Amino acid sequence: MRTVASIALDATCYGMTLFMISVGLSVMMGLMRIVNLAHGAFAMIGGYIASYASVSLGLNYAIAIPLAALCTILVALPLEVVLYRRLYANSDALTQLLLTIGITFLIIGVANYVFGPTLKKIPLPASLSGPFDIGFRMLPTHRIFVLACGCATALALWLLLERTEFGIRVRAAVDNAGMAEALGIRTSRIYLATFCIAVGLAAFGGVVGAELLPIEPYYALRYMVIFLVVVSAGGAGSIAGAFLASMLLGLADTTGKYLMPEFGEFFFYSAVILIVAIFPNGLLGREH
Amino acid sequence: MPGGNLEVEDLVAGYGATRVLEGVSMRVAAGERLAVLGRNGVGKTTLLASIMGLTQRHGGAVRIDGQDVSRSSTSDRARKGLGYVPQTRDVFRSLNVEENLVAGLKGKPRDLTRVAYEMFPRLAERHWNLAGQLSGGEQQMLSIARAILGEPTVLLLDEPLEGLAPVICDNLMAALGELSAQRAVTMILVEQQIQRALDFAENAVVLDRGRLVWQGRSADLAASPELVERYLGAASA
Amino acid sequence: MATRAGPSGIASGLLSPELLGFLVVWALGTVGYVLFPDDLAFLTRIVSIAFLVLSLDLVTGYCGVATLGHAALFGIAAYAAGNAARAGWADPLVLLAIGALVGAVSGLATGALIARFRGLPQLVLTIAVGQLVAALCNKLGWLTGGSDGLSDYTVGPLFGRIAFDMYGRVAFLMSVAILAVVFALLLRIVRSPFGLLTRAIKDDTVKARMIGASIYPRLVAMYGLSGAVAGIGGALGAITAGVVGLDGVSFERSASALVMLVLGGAGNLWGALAGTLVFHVFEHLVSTANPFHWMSLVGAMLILVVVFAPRGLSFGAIVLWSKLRARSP
Amino acid sequence: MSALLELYGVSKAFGGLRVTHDVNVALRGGDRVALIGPNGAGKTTLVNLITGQLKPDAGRIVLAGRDVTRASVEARVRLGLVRTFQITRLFSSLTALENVALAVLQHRGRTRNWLRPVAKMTSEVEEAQRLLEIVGIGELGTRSVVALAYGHQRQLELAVALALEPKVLLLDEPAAGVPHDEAPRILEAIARLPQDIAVLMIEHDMDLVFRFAQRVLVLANGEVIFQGTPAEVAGDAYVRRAYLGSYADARRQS
Amino acid sequence: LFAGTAMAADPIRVGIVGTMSGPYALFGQNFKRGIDAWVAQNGNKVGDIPVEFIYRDEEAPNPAKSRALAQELIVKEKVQYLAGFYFTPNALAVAPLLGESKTPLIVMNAATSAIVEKSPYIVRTSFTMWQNTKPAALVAKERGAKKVAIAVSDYGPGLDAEAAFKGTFEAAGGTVVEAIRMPLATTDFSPIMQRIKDSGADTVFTFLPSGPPTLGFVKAFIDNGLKASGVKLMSTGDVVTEPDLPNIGDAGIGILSTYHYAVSHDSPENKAFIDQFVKDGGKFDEIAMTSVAAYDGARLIYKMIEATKGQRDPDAAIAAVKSMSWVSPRGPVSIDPETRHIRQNVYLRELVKVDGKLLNKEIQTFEAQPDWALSKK
Ligand SMILES: Nc1ncnc2c1ncn2[C@@H]1O[C@H](COP(=O)(O)OP(=O)(O)OP(=O)(O)O)[C@@H](O)[C@H]1O
Ligand SMILES: Nc1ncnc2c1ncn2[C@@H]1O[C@H](COP(=O)(O)OP(=O)(O)OP(=O)(O)O)[C@@H](O)[C@H]1O
Ligand SMILES: [Mg+2]
Ligand SMILES: [Mg+2]
Repeated sequence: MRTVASIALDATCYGMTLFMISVGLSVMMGLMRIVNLAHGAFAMIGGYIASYASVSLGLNYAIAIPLAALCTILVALPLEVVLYRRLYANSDALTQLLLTIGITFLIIGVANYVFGPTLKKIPLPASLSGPFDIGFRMLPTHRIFVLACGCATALALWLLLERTEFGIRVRAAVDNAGMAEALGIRTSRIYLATFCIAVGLAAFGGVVGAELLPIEPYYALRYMVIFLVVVSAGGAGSIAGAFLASMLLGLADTTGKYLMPEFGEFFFYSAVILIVAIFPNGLLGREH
Repeated sequence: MPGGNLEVEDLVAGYGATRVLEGVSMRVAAGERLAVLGRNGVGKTTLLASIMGLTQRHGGAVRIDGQDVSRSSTSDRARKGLGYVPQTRDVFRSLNVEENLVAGLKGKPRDLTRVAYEMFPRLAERHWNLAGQLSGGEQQMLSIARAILGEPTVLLLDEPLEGLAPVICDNLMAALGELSAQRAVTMILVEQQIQRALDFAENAVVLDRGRLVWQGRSADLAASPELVERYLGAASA
Repeated sequence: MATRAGPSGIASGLLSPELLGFLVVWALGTVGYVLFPDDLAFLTRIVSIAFLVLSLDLVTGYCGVATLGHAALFGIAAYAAGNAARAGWADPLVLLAIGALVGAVSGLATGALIARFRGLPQLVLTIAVGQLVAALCNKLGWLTGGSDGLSDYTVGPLFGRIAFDMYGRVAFLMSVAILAVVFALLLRIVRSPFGLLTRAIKDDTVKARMIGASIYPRLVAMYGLSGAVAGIGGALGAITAGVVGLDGVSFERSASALVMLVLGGAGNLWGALAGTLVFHVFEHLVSTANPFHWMSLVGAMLILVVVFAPRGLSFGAIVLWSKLRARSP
Repeated sequence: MSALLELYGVSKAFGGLRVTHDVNVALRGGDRVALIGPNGAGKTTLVNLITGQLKPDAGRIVLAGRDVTRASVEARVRLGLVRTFQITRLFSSLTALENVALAVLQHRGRTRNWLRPVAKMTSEVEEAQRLLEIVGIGELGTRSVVALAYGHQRQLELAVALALEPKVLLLDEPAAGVPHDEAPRILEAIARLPQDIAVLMIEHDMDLVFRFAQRVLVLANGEVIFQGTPAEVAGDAYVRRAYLGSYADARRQS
Repeated sequence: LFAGTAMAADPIRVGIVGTMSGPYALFGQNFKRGIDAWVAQNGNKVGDIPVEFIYRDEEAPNPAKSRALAQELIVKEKVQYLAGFYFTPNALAVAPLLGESKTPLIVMNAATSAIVEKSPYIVRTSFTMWQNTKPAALVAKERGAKKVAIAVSDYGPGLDAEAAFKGTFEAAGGTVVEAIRMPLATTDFSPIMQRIKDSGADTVFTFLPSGPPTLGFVKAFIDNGLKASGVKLMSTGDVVTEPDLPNIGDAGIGILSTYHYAVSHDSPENKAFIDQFVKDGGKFDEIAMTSVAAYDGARLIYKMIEATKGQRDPDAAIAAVKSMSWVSPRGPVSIDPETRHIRQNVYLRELVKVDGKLLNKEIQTFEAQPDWALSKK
């Protein structure tokens, strides 16, 4: 019984981490319909900045996180203006893949050059590091923090996208950019804003998830598959879907790794196949 | 006096390198109703789309209330008072009816969508539906309602009657008439139902292969079967 | 006949597209052989990957099935060829046939699953299947050699007489010959009614069904063909490299094949060929020039291609060509 | 002549919305039937049910004597059931001629051919060209679909449908977007079809309806509320009020 | 112009294939640093024969690519020696080329035992899993471990480590209560920790390839409270490579590992090596074991060139180094004449903090260890 509870807890924490690091991609893929393979690259940039800020500048974790998100957005802005903008109008998925892979390679190369090939640490404040005794077992304290961040992010995004007209404008612009313009929606601004949100979330997720997925130059490619899978299984564009998918996949992975570690990957990907087979549009995806 | 003057001067436009409009000039006064007629593929849609800034402009100018908007983005033109009902309706398929209407509101309070529901009660019944699932006629209604909610001073209508039941056509023409009368909205109407178009608009232009070949009063056109025959073919008018 | 305004219509008036394709591959091969006699191993590897990219084009470019797991077909066939060699089937042509067969069967099997879906779910499905295959290959060490790779096999001489040499001459010429034949054959197939239908399916499945076409069996059939082509590439790799590694089934292999395809222009077999060639040559040049930081340059190249030839190099070339022709009287 | 298409008690609901309710219709060879009704009455849905794009919640559909209620879309097409779409659907990366030629090839069972270039299949390509000319866009064959004006696309879609040599042809607003002077061409094209096939046309253009139809079905809220000759329909008070509007008056005057 | 005076001998070229980019870039770059250090200390000439190193990027396990690279180096760049190779399959792919082209290969990392058996022209200066793992099992036994859980990455080297530890530990009378194979792509190790906890083991032995996974494992071990509950962690040195230590942090203090090289190894040779490494612009925090393997590999290459006087004579070259022994930065080493694999000390190290810096302190030495897997046979 205790083991079951323990596994469930691990699954939840892992799922939440998955959610945190892929929710930015969900925004990008769902709202802007851009399969942004460079998501991991942005998360990585966020991680590097946070690491630099806390290790070299000695800034507090609480300051490093927003700083990382902000700086990553600043770094990514030129990319939006020069490159991403081309994708919005003629959204051919293959072109998107090519461009965003190109961007990923570029960023990996630069990161390797600037920061070197080693892992970078983002030191946790004492209050978030080490194990935390929750009664029947120990839990990494940081996981509790991730849990909180995940819930807050999910809620905030849901409010923004479902409760305000911003969400409607974004989806209208993506659905039919020409027509949205003809209704007075300034699509390029809308795109820009959404892009910034997505990139900010990527960076945020990168920093917060760094305990599990440590920051190094190859980060951008190493975890690409995980991001893609989580978002698509949830149904692109559905924040709740991404949330649910993260949880389910977290559960599949964690139980799989517990019961039969040597077949751990089989559980994860079988769960993916199962989800897609049962919900062809992803768990909560909209039909297009 | 709200604006609504539209001037098109020597407009050359098309798709990519292809030119469809070969120099079109026309002037529509505030509150005027103009019918744009012509056979298939002569460039009527292209003309409206070019006024909206949705095509490739190769030359010429578009002016709204005397202000040159040739280089403005489509959204700026919309904000200057243009409203557009495209031929292909272009509802936002993945948004529901309500959201489609809100997208057209230009930031005005949300409960104004009521206006649209009053105009087309059918939409009110379907307001939770995804627009992509609506019937053809319902999509047409949605497209028109969405444009009207933006309170345009110049409304461009590309075959708005297509796919609508005859009785709805009646109501719509009446509603458009009212709109132009009460708020002096300028209307440019492309329509295949020539008789209806000529009844509605006081002036008309005829396009042929990207050029204006006739302009004048609708009544003159309606009264002259030869003209109709020459420019529009053996129509049922 | 003016029906061929489509992408595969580069045909000149005199030569049929197939013959043109056959000759161009040979011409390229000869140029490579004569000008770069020291790089034949590298060129052979390009040929082997070209099969994978062509195979990907068949399902992605012609049928609209976006996949990030296509390497599975390539890798499985490579393992099959390696194991066949291990079991004593030394003749390279037999091994190629085995590769094609195993590739086709795996193609039909995965196609049967994947063709049931469309869009993003499909993409994810291909990833999941690819990853499962990769994990399986890692697990089945007795069959695949696990992470160390399968290397304890020998391939006999070609036609029982011509041994493979250290410079890779035989391997290269054999690869080019097979590529030329397969390429010509594929050019033919995409011009057939079947090819036309697959392009139609890519455009609009609903409409395709409305003209009475059964989508699913056609997609699966194309997957089978695609698997055979990928299988030839995989077997070729196994024969010429002498080792089969897990990289053959990896996500990276799948993703890079897709990158090459899009780079060259999906939906056009010439594009698949051009993409493979350009990607590898460029990568080779920059990684030789700077083995440490070449990745940024490859990234930059991909970005530039999207900016200047968004539909891929081959379409970019066609556009440029027609512009130039239009300018000259 | 025996019925080519029969519907027995066909019903369909989307969630709570009843879109088709207990529809019983039979089409015989030679029938020229118009289906009219207010927007959202369920006309297109009915066509979707007949073709198999939607599955009915209840009822049976019989095509040429065979129960096809569970048959796939393409199986029904092969039995001779062909439709056009209200909003054109074409293969946008193919040329106009390729669109039609593909339909001809498919109809003649030649898309299984992997090795013979389409260009060499002269008889099919010529047939496709002939069909383009019938619908009036013979000179546009080499254009890609996206470069066709909307009206021309409508004509092309009709050509694709004709290429399948239908026994039952369902036309969903074939004249929408086609200018009035071109609309008669559609009737001409239909007139050229073999007399023994059945044609069902949805149309809001009453001139066309009244010229085309021997029989008119009126659908409202998913139910067939009236059927009869055009004259009877025009004379029905409810239909006039709920659907025809001023058109009925105009017609009476003329 | 000055023909004759400028006539230097043609340089001998050495092709180095390593992971210069990609996820394992650190180790390939360490090849270069190690070789640079050797060249800086010993000059770029052997006698009056200049030596030139040419680098190629193997990037990831990709045998076909590495074979093409090797072939290109041999045929086009005319290299006389090949060296490097981080990954086993990549090294295996090259083996068949060596005989025909008469090219000796010095393996500077790839750690699967069987590689050296693939060709008589292969020498290895790195290590094997058996070599490093067997002492770990002995230590575990010696220190009173009763029930051990083994957790290794599920791929070749991991399986080697598992077999070596299990075989040795059980032969010494211990019990292995759990042998877990973890997928390479594992990021969350919590369920593994749960499993270890449930197994009731008092000691965990682990091997993972160095990089993100090792870090994740160690963190999970600490954060899930295993360390606090008194479970001991043992590993090969791969899990606590020096570049990763700052990330593991203080919580890792006390981890025991066995390895053939520690950056902190206290000897004049090592000091000289590290000074050179840093002097050449390398970062102290980025020294990895591949640099030492490359440094020693360069030594062998120089020796071979000297013995063959620059001629292409692989048999003479191999013969010259076959029984060679010297003092490497890692300690005294020799080439086993039978296996052509390096015989070296394996050290038991403990993770400690000295002057605010974490390091692996050597506390016990297992002298002159062969590759147990090869020597067994
Ligand atoms: N996207 C496009 N690319 C290239 N050419 C186009 C495109 N859209 C339309 N055309 C061409 O431009 C010409 C004018 O088309 P347009 O749609 O403006 O005609 P229209 O008068 O509105 O016709 P209709 O009455 O059928 O709606 C046509 O010849 C058409 O082939
Ligand atoms: N997939 C669906 N989900 C929910 N509602 C749907 C769906 N498809 C159609 N509807 C609704 O069913 C009703 C009937 O639609 P249908 O398209 O059959 O109307 P129609 O008679 O063809 O109208 P029109 O003349 O406007 O084309 C409409 O109100 C529409 O909104
Ligand atoms: Mg038009
Ligand atoms: Mg309809």
